[in-house]
Amino acid sequence: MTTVDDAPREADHEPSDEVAAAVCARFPGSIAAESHGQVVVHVDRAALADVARFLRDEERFTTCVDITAVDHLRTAARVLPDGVTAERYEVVANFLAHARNRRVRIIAQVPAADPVVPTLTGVYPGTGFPERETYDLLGITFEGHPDPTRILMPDDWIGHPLRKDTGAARVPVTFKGSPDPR
Amino acid sequence: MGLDQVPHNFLTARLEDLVRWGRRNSVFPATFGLACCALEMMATGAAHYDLARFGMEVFRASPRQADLMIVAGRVSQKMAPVLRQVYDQMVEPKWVISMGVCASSGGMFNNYAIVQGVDQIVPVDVYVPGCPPGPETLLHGILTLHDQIRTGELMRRRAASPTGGAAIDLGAVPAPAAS
Amino acid sequence: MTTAEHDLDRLEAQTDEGAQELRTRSRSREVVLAGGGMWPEDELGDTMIINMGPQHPSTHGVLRLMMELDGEDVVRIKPVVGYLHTGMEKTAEELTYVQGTTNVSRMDYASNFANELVFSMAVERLLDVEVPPRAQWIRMMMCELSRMASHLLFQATNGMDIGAVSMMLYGWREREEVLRLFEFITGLRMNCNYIRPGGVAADLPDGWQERVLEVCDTVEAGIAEYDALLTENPIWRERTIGIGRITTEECLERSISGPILRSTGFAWDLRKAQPYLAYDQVDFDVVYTENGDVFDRYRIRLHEIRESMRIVRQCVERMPAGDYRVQDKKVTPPPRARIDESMEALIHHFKLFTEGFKVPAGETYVAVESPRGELGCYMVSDGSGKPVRMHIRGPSFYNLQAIEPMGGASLVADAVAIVSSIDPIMGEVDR
Amino acid sequence: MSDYLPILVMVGVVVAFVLLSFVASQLLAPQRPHAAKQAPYECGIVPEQEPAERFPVKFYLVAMSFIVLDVEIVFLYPFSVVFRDLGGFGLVAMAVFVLVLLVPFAYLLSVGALEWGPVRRALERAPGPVLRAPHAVLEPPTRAEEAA
Repeated sequence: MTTVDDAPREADHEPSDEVAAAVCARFPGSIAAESHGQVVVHVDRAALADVARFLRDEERFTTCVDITAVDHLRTAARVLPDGVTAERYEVVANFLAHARNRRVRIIAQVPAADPVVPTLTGVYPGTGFPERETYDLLGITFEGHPDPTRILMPDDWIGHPLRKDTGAARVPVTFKGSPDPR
Repeated sequence: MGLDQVPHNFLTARLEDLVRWGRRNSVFPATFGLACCALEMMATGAAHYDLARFGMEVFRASPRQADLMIVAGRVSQKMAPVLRQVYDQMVEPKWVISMGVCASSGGMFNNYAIVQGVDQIVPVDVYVPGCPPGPETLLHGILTLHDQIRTGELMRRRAASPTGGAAIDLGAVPAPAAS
Repeated sequence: MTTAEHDLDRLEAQTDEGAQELRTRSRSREVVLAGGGMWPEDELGDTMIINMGPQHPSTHGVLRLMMELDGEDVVRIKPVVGYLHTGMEKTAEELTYVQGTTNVSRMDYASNFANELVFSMAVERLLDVEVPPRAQWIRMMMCELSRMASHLLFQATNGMDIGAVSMMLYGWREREEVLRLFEFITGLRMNCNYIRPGGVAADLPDGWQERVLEVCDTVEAGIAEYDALLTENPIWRERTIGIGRITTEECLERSISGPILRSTGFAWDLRKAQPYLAYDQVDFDVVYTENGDVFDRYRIRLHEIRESMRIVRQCVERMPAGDYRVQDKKVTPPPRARIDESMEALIHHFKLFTEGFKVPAGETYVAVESPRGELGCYMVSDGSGKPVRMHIRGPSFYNLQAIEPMGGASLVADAVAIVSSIDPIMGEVDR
Repeated sequence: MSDYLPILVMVGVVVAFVLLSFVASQLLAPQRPHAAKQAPYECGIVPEQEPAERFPVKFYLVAMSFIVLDVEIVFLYPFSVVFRDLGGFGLVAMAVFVLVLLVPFAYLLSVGALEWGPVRRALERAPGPVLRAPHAVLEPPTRAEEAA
């Protein structure tokens, strides 16, 4: 049964979850939150690789399940714990600890001015492909990535399609009353 | 002296019918499965809806041995040059079936990544609707192509194009001349 | 921003991958021939780069493998993907939540129900909506049936890639039965859009129990045939045992999941570890093996079909009654009959299908066990009718990274067997 | 002359078929030469670096040994048709012929020419049984020994 989770509570001062507490203790700038029953920790983007190494070595998080980014240029309402400066981009990394059978989500705010985040391929080699995809579609460069090239778009493609300011390049369809390209 | 120069009269009519009949019954498709339509294309080739009954015995992998390219699935921007290259490398005479709405017109993905209709790249003979088209729909499309081969005139329909491939400018597709 | 229109000279442009090209690098020859005898050791000529490219019968779609070959030995393999990139995540941001499942269903087109399930569960978690038990059991049954269909497709293409071409016909013979069952229940053979946020599209047609049990018996007979044909076949064992070996540590650090991870001895299955739907109320086994080679992955998928059949049979016996969609006004449109009678129902129906229902702001990550591994959906909503961001974590996208540890120092024919044992679906890789 | 007729007829049919197929394809197929048709087929990719001319010598040596052994088999065919009439003498002659060619075959085997591809892992683990876990397994297996 999918359990009914309570509404996202504001993060009280010391996080209830032990992993979040450990991360907050180890990395002072990070703030823990809880979203629909899942533990989320907002960390400073420079410390992303160190947080990942900490999770892998001390907290036995065996796998970085997914790395992606979100462009909040046109987001109407955003749920952010207080104390986190809302930037345009958010890099989101999900981790899974098989032995402890639990997940944690690390979110780092990335300013639009210089969208650079340290790479996690040193800690988890499995993040090579998703980081290339995030660079390719959203333009967030992962410094230290062994092969920082495009993965999905043709190599001579200009621009990053998933950014909110890039239109969907909808080709005007020729039937009457076709939706105008938003 | 290819068959183009053969005068079109009652002496050569039987020869053309023989050639058309031969071509119609031995069309070999090239495996050009891209996305979900590829699974339905393989299902059409498999036991239940056997394509071999119509002379399409086997899906040839290399374009050198294929007459028909079934574009099964959505064609992305990165795949367009590859599709054009494989089409150019196919031997004459060659036909193209655009299988599924994504190949025919970009389908539900009207965005930056999908070529809105494969007829921008290669001249298409038969468009098969559906997403994905069931094996029966594809078979109907293939039989329509067979009729086209059987009744259409032999050579002259395809204007020789500068790029060598039999590119049609879509405006003036001459009606098939009565043989 | 280059507009997407397609001019002919771009077509003439080289199809090479620019920065992603594989460059040969000469290296000393450390591959020792078995005999170790006086076979003439030529100094290493420059190796050859060939493309097992986008249009190739054995790459399961448009995967391109750039291989550096030294004679028959594969020195390096580099997968190049992106040939089926459809911009689905951009399209998802333009579709309402009601329309979202049609888009997502076309990602992993071998098992469509898993994608629709993960999208619907993400939306339901954001809405904090509870799906009635009958809908949960219908969803579980459909997901297990699509797992059977997907593994039958694997048996067909895996057999053909390694040389047993007759497997292609056998595999499709059984898969056709399952597809016809999907057509009977949902109306479409593939991309059914049957699992939607709030429940399922329609109730099960009457007489479905016999049809489902009939399909299970047919598939069971088919599986026994494959087992007899392949598992003891010496040629099959010679081509698959010991090929493409991978260890649990290599899998975990590359976030590889599903049958590949289970073939290395670690029986990790999300349906058991983090149960969703009603998987904790049905009993089934997680199948796993020890060696982590191509032969093990073939056997795992063969036995997983049997496990899925066990679950489907339990679903047929214990399918609860009740309504198949959540009766919450803001998610489910009113039933068709009510629309003729009351004006509000008509307005409600119209608003639901034009602007879609509003999902409160928030973000969540939901993961389910698809036939290829952990299929996750990360969704961010901002209170409007359309998601801000919908990212699907496709298992094949990560499993493709297993080619490098598996593929080193093998033959070209082994590389084909290895790619086939990873069973990537390119729609899910390129999204 | 009469017993040579079948061979002549066969040769005639072969030549006729070859000529017919060439002439027919010249006549019937539309001629549209195109650069791509001459280019090597690289799964749809336009190869910008020419394929390496120098093939590894291994191919050449295996081709040579194949030709030697294949021709030997070709000689066995006519022998098999008439070996009854030849009697003891034919048997001895063919035995000497086969033995002479056995020596190079033995050499090839000993040198490992027919062992193809990189050295297989010596420790070939036999495939274990298919195991089943009715309950959730959370601990990844810790394997003490690791295959070489």
